[in-house]
Amino acid sequence: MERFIIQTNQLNSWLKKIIESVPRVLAPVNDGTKTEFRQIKTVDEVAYDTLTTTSSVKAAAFPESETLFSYRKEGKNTELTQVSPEAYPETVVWRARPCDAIGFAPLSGIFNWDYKDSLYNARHAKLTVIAFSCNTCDDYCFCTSVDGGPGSTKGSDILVTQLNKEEALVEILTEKGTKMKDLCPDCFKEADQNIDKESVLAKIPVKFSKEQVHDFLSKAFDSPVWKQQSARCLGCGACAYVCPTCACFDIQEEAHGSRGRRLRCWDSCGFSMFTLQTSGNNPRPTQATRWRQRILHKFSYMPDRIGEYGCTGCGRCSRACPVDMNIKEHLISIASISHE
Amino acid sequence: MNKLNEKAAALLQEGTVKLIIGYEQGTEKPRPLFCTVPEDASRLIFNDQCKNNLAVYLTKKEIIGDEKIAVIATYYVMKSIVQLDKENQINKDNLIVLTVDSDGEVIEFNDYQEMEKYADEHVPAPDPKVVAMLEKIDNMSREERWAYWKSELTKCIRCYACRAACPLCYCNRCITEVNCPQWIDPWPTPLSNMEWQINRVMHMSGRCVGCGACAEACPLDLPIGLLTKKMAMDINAEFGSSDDGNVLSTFNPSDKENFIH
Amino acid sequence: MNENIYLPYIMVIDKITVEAPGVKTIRMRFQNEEDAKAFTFRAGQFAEYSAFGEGECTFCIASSPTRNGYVECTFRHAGRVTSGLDRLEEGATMGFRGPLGNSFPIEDWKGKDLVFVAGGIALPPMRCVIWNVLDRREDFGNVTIVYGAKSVNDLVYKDELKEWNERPDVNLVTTVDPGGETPDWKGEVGFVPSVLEKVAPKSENTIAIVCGPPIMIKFTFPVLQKLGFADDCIYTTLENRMKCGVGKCGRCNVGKMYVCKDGPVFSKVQLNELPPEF
Amino acid sequence: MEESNDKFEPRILAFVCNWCTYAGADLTGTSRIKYATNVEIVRFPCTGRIDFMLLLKAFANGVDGIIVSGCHPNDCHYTSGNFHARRRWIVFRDMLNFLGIDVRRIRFSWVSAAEGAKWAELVNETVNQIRELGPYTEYQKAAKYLEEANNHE
Repeated sequence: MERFIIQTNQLNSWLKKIIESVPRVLAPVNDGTKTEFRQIKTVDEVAYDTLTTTSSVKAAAFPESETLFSYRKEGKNTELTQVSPEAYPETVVWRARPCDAIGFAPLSGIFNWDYKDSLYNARHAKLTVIAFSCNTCDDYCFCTSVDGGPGSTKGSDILVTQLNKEEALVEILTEKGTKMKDLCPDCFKEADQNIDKESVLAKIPVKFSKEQVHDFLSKAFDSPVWKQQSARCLGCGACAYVCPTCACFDIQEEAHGSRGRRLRCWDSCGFSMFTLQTSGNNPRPTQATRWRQRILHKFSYMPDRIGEYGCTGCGRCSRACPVDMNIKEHLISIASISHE
Repeated sequence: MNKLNEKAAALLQEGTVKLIIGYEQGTEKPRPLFCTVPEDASRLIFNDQCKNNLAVYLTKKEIIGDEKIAVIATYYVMKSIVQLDKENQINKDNLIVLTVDSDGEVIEFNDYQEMEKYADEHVPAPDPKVVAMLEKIDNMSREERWAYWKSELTKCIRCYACRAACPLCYCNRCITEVNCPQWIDPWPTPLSNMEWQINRVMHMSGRCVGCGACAEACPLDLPIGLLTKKMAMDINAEFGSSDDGNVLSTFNPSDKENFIH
Repeated sequence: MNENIYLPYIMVIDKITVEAPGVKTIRMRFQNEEDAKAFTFRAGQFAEYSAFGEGECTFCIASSPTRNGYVECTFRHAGRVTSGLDRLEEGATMGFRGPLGNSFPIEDWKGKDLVFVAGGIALPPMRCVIWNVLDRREDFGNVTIVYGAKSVNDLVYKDELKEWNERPDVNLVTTVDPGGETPDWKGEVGFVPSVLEKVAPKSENTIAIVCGPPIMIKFTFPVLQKLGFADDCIYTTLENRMKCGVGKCGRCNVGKMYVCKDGPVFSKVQLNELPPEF
Repeated sequence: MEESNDKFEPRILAFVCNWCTYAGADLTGTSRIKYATNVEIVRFPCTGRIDFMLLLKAFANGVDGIIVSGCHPNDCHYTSGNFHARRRWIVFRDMLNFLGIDVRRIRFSWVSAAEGAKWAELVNETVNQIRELGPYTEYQKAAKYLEEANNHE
């Protein structure tokens, strides 16, 4: 890992170079009362005044909907065409948060634990993540309880930490990161190895350990906690759609006469129809069983099967929830049961 | 302990009800609370920040069960209960409706007429922001309106929080889940998002109580509450207030015809 | 490595057989002969079948791996995709993605007696194993098949049932639900679990393979237990809802087991370990 | 778009009821009345059966204008289907207008089985009006937007 210092007033020069040379640059952009990742064309569009975006950055590698292949029927024959990976744009995410970047590890786990998903992999390979450390946090944040942190470098190609008004520390973590740095070599100078970024980071207290949650879950399938916690859950998909690691999807067909395409689009385990079988049998018939699936999937099944937890502690699901299903609060209470 | 907490604790203590649905303080604003034991009652609050429409739970069998329950109702919860009752979705015998007046006194309604009367005497003032926005859109040219809505609805991620938060969206199988034929594409595009909202509004016509829970629920803060609000205003202007609920399930031979040539 | 795991093979429909009201068997072959040569599968594996323009649907492969050159699936038309498959005609093309999932441990069953218990439209996954076994008849002991459907008309593979019935080396018992019999019906009348109890196959050195709607499975297991079958001698296939079939889409899991990856075949021992999510 | 306006032939889809307008359109033909050929007719049992989604789907599939027509008030074969339909169109038109969808492209009418001439007039008028408005593409285009953004095509 290489460490550099950039003058704050040089950040925009660097970003400008990136916008000039990369076809798609995504960054947080203010939009009404919310902030979302959008493609930017100029440096002024970036919103630096917000903690996080409503949605996570996962759509950069796992979009809301994407074509799996298209088909064309001619007489009785059918011809299939695949999307060439060249169609996926080289993408830079500017000012992601560490809790965004770290989410690509579980996503990559899901898409590669057995069969390899070439579509996700092709998009991910073309993605460079430039994250900015957090110097503030809010009540929903709990990254430090799930092994992340306001200055965590995991999943980022570059991590920028604002040290003071004038200077920022730039940690180049991967080759992709080096390429981005090289777009503006004059902007950077070697950093003093003694620089300690920890002191400027937000202080986010550790509220529980994910292992505690994991241990409780191994024997919690029939626990009353699921019904208690999920009583107010409305069964919408907001939490899953804004989550940086939720990857459940639906496969759908778009048909126009003899041509069409098969595509996948986001889906959520919170929807009552998610597991409904044609026969009418539903293995997860109540919201309590669906909430249990959500938590178990993230904190038990995923670590057991792919060695990654499905939660980055970003708190987006809680902020997006219409009825304040605060996952931090729920996890703390689960971890405390495991203590008893 | 205030009167609401006392009343709720007593109802549970006496065994009058098995469950009380009310509000508690959440992370940043009030959220729904389900009290099953008297101890829970101390967490109950009631103020004008209580925005969730709790009537949404009254059609969920897995939540309310078969026994008597109570709900602590805002104006919009009461209006929703009236509408749900018109649609035969409520078991009146098993539901106690409570509210809290401006002095902190708890009111228990003996019947729905009393509740409706109370509600009609306590209509909240319309949100000036919504009124202003509606006027602004009405004054736009058609092209501007199209551009505005296309831009807003392009952001929709189709999480269906609007549907889930609405007490009157209680279909077992929503039109979006009907796939023979697939009326509305389940993935987000400006068009399918718009089709979804048009369907939502059309299915709500004459039924919507105007609580704004749909807009409140939207994680992206899309102005979808304007659609139902506008629809309700149009319906009022075209047909007057209708007593039997769904204006589209009935008609008047003298409905206007000026657009039919 | 760079293969698109969602891209199906193009198959040509050779033959369509109407099995029962609403139930059809499609026999298909690979349009590309190279694909046909490279293709192998094991009994119990499933696949994703698609009608282009409608989508994909999951069924077990109903033909036997011992019979090369074609693949068969049997389905009842119920939803959008199965209705789309239902509309296809002989000579038309459809999609096929497979084989997916695990299989029955047939090699471990050599020398043992086998009892197949199936209900309704669940005979197809079993038929794959049955033909696989019958095509290597000398490897196995007695073969008993208990198969039931709602009515005589609803029994699938009527010709094959006749063939099995006539074979001296197969003990076939067919049954229909009370009220589903016809005046000339010679089989049993009653639900599968009670008929199984009446047939009472011996459990010693015997494997039971059970396939059917959840309610039938629920009542069949206790009967098998009563007959003395140990849990490690009972197998079934689960049919949770799936979309991708390759462990990504997040639908089919039962606890931490993915039906599409770790199943669809599970032994009763494995089922005992799983939470009741199927 | 403007340059092609001269040659622009509007595509019109007509949703009509079986008992009045369809029979009326039949009469137009048997009366040998000539009228524009831009219209394709979809026949329904009743205007009450014409779901508003069908109109949206017509636009989404590239139709430039729509005719909806059925029995005159009080003449409905099913007594009140057209009254119900009328209410629905009132609400629907207001909503479309609010969303900025071009309601001028949907023409509502009553044409009875005896009004062969009115049908011809209705089609001709609609075709002329849509010809003036030009092709309706913005609605159809909205279907594609996001995919393009993802793939940078």
